[in-house]
Amino acid sequence: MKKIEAFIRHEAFEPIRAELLEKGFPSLSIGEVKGSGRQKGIVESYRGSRLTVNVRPKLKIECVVEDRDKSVVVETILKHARTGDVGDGKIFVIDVEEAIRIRTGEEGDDVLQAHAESEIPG
Amino acid sequence: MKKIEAFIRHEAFEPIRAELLEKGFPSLSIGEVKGSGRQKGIVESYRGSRLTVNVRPKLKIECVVEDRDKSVVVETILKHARTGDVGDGKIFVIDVEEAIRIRTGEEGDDVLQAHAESEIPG
Amino acid sequence: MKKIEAFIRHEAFEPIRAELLEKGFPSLSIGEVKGSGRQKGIVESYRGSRLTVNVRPKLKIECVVEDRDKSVVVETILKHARTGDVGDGKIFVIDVEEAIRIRTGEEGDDVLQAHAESEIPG
Amino acid sequence: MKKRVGLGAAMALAALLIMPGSALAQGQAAAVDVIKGELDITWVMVACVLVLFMQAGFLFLEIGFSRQKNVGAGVAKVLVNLGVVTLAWWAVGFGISSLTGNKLFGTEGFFFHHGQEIGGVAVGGSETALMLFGMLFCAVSLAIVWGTTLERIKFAAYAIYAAVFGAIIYPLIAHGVYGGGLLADVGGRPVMDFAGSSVVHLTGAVGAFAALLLLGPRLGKYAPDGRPRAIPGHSMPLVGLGVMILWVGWYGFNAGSTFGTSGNLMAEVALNTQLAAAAGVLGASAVSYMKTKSVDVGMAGNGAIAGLVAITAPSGYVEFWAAPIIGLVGGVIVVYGVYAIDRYLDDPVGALSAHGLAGIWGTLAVGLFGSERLILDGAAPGVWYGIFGDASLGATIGQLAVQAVGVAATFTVVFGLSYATFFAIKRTIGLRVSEDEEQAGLDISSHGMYGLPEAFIPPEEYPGADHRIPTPAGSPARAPAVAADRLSEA
Amino acid sequence: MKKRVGLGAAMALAALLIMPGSALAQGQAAAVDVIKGELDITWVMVACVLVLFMQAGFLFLEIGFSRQKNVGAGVAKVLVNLGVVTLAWWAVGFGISSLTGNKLFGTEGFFFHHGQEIGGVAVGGSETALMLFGMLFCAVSLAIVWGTTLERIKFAAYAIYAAVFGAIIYPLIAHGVYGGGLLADVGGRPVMDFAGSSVVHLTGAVGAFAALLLLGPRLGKYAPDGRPRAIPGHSMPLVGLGVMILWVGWYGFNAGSTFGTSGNLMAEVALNTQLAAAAGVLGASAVSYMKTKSVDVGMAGNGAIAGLVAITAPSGYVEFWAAPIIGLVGGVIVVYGVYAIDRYLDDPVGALSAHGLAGIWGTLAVGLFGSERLILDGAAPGVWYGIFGDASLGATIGQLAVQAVGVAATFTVVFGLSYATFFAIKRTIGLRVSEDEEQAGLDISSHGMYGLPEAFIPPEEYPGADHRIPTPAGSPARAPAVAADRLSEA
Amino acid sequence: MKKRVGLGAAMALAALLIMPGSALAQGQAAAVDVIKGELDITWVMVACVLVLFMQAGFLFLEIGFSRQKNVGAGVAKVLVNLGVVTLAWWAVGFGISSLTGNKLFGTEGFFFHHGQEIGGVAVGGSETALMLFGMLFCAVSLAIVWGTTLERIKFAAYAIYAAVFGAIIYPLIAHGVYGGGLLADVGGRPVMDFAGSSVVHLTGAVGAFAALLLLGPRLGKYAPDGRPRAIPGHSMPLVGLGVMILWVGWYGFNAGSTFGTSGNLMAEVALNTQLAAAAGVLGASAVSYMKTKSVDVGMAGNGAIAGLVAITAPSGYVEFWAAPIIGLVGGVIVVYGVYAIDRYLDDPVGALSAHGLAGIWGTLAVGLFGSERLILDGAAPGVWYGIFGDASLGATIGQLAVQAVGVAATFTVVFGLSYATFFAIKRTIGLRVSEDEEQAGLDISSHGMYGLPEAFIPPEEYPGADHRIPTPAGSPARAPAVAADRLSEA
Ligand SMILES: Nc1ncnc2c1ncn2[C@@H]1O[C@H](COP(=O)(O)OP(=O)(O)O)[C@@H](O)[C@H]1O
Ligand SMILES: Nc1ncnc2c1ncn2[C@@H]1O[C@H](COP(=O)(O)OP(=O)(O)O)[C@@H](O)[C@H]1O
Ligand SMILES: Nc1ncnc2c1ncn2[C@@H]1O[C@H](COP(=O)(O)OP(=O)(O)O)[C@@H](O)[C@H]1O
Repeated sequence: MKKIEAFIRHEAFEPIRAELLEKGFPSLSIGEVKGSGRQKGIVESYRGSRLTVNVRPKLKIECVVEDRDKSVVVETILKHARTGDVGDGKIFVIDVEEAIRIRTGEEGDDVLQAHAESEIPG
Repeated sequence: MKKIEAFIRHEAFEPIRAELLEKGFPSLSIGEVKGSGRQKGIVESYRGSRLTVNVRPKLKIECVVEDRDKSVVVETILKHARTGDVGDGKIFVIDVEEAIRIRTGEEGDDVLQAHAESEIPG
Repeated sequence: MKKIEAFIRHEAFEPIRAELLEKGFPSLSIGEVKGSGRQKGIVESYRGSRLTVNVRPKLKIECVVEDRDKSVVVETILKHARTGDVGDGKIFVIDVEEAIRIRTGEEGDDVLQAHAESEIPG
Repeated sequence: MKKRVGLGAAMALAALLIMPGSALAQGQAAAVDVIKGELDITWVMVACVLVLFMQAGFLFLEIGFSRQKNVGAGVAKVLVNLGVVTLAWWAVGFGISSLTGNKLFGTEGFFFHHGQEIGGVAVGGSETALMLFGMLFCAVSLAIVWGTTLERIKFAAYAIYAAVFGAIIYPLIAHGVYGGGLLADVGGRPVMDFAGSSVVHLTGAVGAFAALLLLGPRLGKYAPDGRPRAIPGHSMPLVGLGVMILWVGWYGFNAGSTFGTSGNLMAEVALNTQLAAAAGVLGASAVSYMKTKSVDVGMAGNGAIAGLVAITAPSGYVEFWAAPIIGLVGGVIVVYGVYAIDRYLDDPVGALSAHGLAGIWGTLAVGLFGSERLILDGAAPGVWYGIFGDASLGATIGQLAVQAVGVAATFTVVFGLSYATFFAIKRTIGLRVSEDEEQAGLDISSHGMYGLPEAFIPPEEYPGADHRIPTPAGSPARAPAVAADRLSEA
Repeated sequence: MKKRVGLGAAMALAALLIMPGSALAQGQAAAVDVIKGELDITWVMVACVLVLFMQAGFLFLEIGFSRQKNVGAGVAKVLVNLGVVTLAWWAVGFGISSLTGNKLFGTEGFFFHHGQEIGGVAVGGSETALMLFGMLFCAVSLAIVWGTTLERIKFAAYAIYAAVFGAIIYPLIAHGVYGGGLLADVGGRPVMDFAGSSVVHLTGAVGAFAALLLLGPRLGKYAPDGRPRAIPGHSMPLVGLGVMILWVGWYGFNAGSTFGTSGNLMAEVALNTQLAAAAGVLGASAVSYMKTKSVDVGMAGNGAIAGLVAITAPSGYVEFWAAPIIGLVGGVIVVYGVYAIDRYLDDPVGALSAHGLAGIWGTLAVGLFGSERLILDGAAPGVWYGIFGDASLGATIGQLAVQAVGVAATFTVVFGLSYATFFAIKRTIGLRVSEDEEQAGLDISSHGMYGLPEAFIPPEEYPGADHRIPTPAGSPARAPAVAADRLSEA
Repeated sequence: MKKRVGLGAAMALAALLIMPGSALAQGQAAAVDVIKGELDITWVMVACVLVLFMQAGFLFLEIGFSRQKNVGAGVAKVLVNLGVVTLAWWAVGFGISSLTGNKLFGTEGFFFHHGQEIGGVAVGGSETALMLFGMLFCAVSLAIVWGTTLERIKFAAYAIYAAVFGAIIYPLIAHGVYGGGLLADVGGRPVMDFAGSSVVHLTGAVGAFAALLLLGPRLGKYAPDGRPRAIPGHSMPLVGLGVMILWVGWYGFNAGSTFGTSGNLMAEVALNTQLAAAAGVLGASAVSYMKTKSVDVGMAGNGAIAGLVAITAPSGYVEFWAAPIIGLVGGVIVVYGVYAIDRYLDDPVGALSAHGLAGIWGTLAVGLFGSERLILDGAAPGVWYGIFGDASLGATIGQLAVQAVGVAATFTVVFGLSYATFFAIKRTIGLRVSEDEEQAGLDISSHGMYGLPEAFIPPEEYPGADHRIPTPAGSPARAPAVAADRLSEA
């Protein structure tokens, strides 16, 4: 199993989520992070003084999938997150040794994304 | 060493933390994330219009332990985080190559959770 | 490639960021986490009742670098994050299998930190 | 400049005194009488505005002491309650409270309208002002009720109780004390409650008490071992806003209860109010500091309110020196009260202490400090004057007892009627939201949307919200879309 | 009505002077007259304070309905607008509005100063009070305009339109109705608008409408398929603050429009205002509950405002029983209005409904419910009295038509002038910020800093901010730097 | 009591009707005099309410300019200070300020009570009103002091200085100018300060300056190289609330300083106030725009306050045309002042500029623009009239010099006494919290709990808080516990 970690712009998330869902990957997590990279900081002013903010808000997506699904997820992210401008972010792939679904205690590849039809609530 | 990453409901955290502490695993980190999985989105209304929120707040636990302690932590999480309903979350296990305690610069398994009695402040 | 994850005090971040930038590692991400370790909880009072907070705000740094750069980053973090008191935090190193720059779609070590001179915006 | 203006006018008028007079003078007298009436009503109208503003004070006290997930509900509540109580008072409540009818309730003034005869007087502008003033007092009393019920009561319960309260419960008490009812003559002595420590504040607190008994504490308020846990309200600044608005509004509440400007008594009432509020803050802050080595912000605010509640009954009856004492004791009572009550009852804003205990104390304080110069006809001065002055000690103790009777009667009637009302609500539509709704918060569960949406809805889901890189003001140029990234990096 | 009350009282007193009697009595009469004048102006001054306070009400309505990234801009806007409109009215606007000149505009009173002759009267204290009252009404009307333009309009556009509005647009309408202009005599009957449902509120809403047509919706407001999306404002508590301040301020707005205390009419106006606001809340809450099974917090607030706007024109002309009806209908209208308008136009605070539709309804309501006892000379009572009373049905319908004419004329003039002004702004400096600036929020893009900085700037970058472990009050000792960690762990 | 007051007055007047001839007229004249007195006091009472409300204005200015970790402390501070100053003024301060005694301090009126003889007059309602008005002015002056000390001063330091300030420092200055003290006659001319640009505002700012010198800047305010860094306050909306409340309150502050309604002068004062505030906003906004290409929100607010402070001294002495000039200059001064001072002194709210510099400017402006028609007896009009009018240029320059003397004397006395007081505090209990406490924030370190707890305490630790899936209003059913998940997914 692989964990795909991507640091993206916020506005890219909705299309990524929607397309992954459609392709059968409903499960993922996101978190707010701030990143520093090749984007320069932002200078703000307040009552005549200045304040430089060196990090920018980014979104981190975490999605664990079976080895063979990795490239689908990576490509979906690339498709929507790319604007061609500095600050688009990065994708990293990390190996995952085990995965457990808490609700059932089941382990293994099956718990990652696939659902028995009956399981999907209305 | 293994890193255990669990995505759980917020209300499960307090009992997990308490039991891990009791079992000798005081060290862990948590972060706010939002997840999408098999839970459907929430539809809200505002002045006659609708707003659909597709992700739900979850808590991410990160806890690095020695290889042999992995199953204790996983089981503790399973025990408290399971309600049997959709949305309980997942646990992932990832290999960690190195661990360093910043305070001392020490490396290795020892820094993870165990404490010399003298070190534990009153 | 290695991912360095460090849990540190907030006030250590600015010097770490500045020194890493200077050493040619501008790219990293940070996130707000709360940690529990050997620091005890904080007891607050409100209208005569008490409230114990068992976790403390920490900052999580994530920085992916080429294998050979790992120790530079680790040492920079150690240098600034160490106060010698309980609560300084931990550094973990995890293996990363792939890295992709979203803006260009390029893969591999090159995308991590290094920049062609021309790429760095004014 | 300053003083001279007033003196100049006075001198001009004094000069007129040496001129001779006539029948014209009689027409004049009528004109003067009319103006005096208008002046009195002008002051009452100013007071109405201030008392209305107190609704905002109660609103922010409640919102400040609520968690973020319940802050919008407070807004809807205060608006709907004010709506219901306004109409209930107009249609029914004022009539029941009015200075007509029997010892138990008034019988004229329903569906209040111009020209209507009430107690033999046709309704005109000045009667309207007094009716409005009464309405807004009733609304204040109602607002107090909700303090104990935060974060878990059903929305419909508000509206129903508000109707009963505005039409029946409060009017009965007001009639009893102010409308020539039973409490205006307890064995020959009147219960003295200048602006309503008991009539308004205790009444509200007793309604709150009845509600709380049937409602129970918030989830998580008591640990498994029964110890109370702190559930901090989300914003002390908003609590502070509420307290300051209430303090300002109280000038209308107390000093407006002179119903006019005669003798400039309103200034004396206002100074008493200010002194007691000040002492209330200091009393509560000192006790809170002694107990925890820090000044609890909410307690300082509760101290102000307790001082204000305590002085409400005595404000028109006591000398200035008594006001700081009354306020100080109120401030001390409120802290101990909150601590003690918190062990058993979950009262998030401290209404039982600040309005209930301080209201009782204030009503009794009239019996301790009431000044011969100021008290009602038929009443005896305070016990203080019985001991240190030349009033009959027995008479003063008698008056204190009458004050206690006022408290007891108010408690009994309000508790009985309120408990019955809330019980009926509980048995029919239910009083409390479900556990899930409470956990999720009343905003989303009863009102469909968070009161502070950006605290709960993730930015990437918020329509039109994204974290595009800001182009701060003063940047050289504005470019479309993502290219702005580059600009702001310059 | 307005001016006449004061004049009437003055005349009554003057009449006394011709009665036989001594010189003293005559001097007395003059003194009484002076005091009556001062009393009237005292009430007007109280009203001025309340109407000024409404600026804070509009401010928080706007801020509450904005997203966090745009909250500071509202503060700058309200301050600058109030600044511009104050000076514009002083220099030009008051003159145009004044009771002088021709049917279209006034011609005296520019650069208002003491001793200046306006309509043959030298300006003194009382004229100054009335001029100030008018200024603050103009400022209210202007504040309404911005409700539709939130979160995307350019800062400079405010200031320019404010100058035109304060100097010309509002004064023309005020002159038309209150200044003896065209609408004071429509085929022999006056348009009756006691405190400005049409003159103030509709005028503001029409300006808002013109702005919106040229401005377009916020980014993301409409889904690709055209359906409106919810963009929740960031704080219902602040919306509640705005509503409560407006409610309180409206006592000055309506009851102050008596221009004095004669007959204590201000109390009747105030009670009408209170009843309508209450009914407005209930109407809006009920409709919103019926449609969504929950009480939308913002809608309850809009209901209060719609009730208040609706009663503004009739507040001095109708009996108490009519006020709840007028308010209730206002509250119902506002909800349906917001829902309907939202499909096509992006009006974040609901100004088009709450001030526009309810303003029209209120102006017409005078023609439905105007009471013989209270209406202006030359006007006919409401259609209600034509049907159920003994007024001529034809005459009452005629009056209703005159009210409609007032609405239509106001709409036409204000729309024309406002559209032209905004069009000119759009063609020259532009009306709307760039997409990037809108995405980033007006606070950072137009004002250089977030209005809520800690919601946007990460803690580690905030100067002097760090998350050092707190040493709570009451801890045994305070130690330097990191050692505090150990302490607080004790 | 209650009803009886109105009835009693009516009866008294009715009695006059049956009195014959001239005796009647004399009674009349007395009655008229009484009513005039009550009317004056009614206006003063309205002003008292407004000036009290200014406390809320200062509170929100401070809270808005603080970081989230210090917002609760502001609430406790304003309440405790108001408490202390109220009692200090009642017991001691009023006596020292009073129009009795010698050139340096008053000697009557301590422990103010009814019937007490002060300057030969027995204290009644009207004296009480004026004493209360003075108290609230003193409280305003004190509130200004804390602006520079935010986020680092010890709680106990407030209370101690408040007592000294309310009992001695402010009363001395008030006596000097208003109480017949040294500044009421400087070489034959009075210092003219209508409502206190110098007496109230400069006094507060000088106290703030003394505190700041001993306190030092906040941690992190100055970069290692000495450059000032921005430490943005947490909420511009709350700053806006503070500014608007202050603006409204200032109508009481300035126009109430007429001490009555004679000649309706209060309306002229109010219009001056409004014009200057407006111009202050525009001046500050324009300068801030010119310097940074954006309108700084806080600066627009400071501009309003600077305009108000500047007009405070001249408000009763100048013609309308001068008010916008005075306000505009005030607004310009405040921006340059904040920029310049920020380089050396850490004044988070800009009190030194807005109250200090603008207060000096306002006091001098009386010497520039004071109008013959309005100034005090013995004073000379402004230099403007010396140059363009027919006043003696020398005399007008003399008056300007007297105004400057007033400023210098106020500065010297207040600075000396304040510095001594703060120095004593620093040497005994200490003036500043520890570094750790400052880092952690005053809320948690001095008050035991955050003022905005949910911004600091993680949700999973908050009792009773969890993120259970909300069941939005309008959902078909409510089910217990986790099963709700399934429902809301439907
Ligand atoms: N090596 C890295 N480790 C961790 N996070 C990174 C790394 N490189 C980039 N990021 C994240 O991606 C974001 C965008 O990176 P940036 O270098 O600005 O863009 P680009 O790759 O398009 O040049 C950063 O703000 C940071 O959050
Ligand atoms: N493959 C995954 N990768 C990342 N996060 C996941 C993944 N699967 C689940 N999660 C996290 O766990 C949460 C619960 O998952 P969900 O699928 O709804 O529950 P269940 O496993 O009980 O069916 C999600 O909201 C998400 O945060
Ligand atoms: N094994 C671990 N797994 C995850 N997070 C950890 C672990 N150990 C420490 N941390 C993080 O580091 C922070 C500091 O750790 P702590 O044990 O208090 O300090 P120290 O290592 O100096 O004794 C914790 O609050 C937590 O966020």
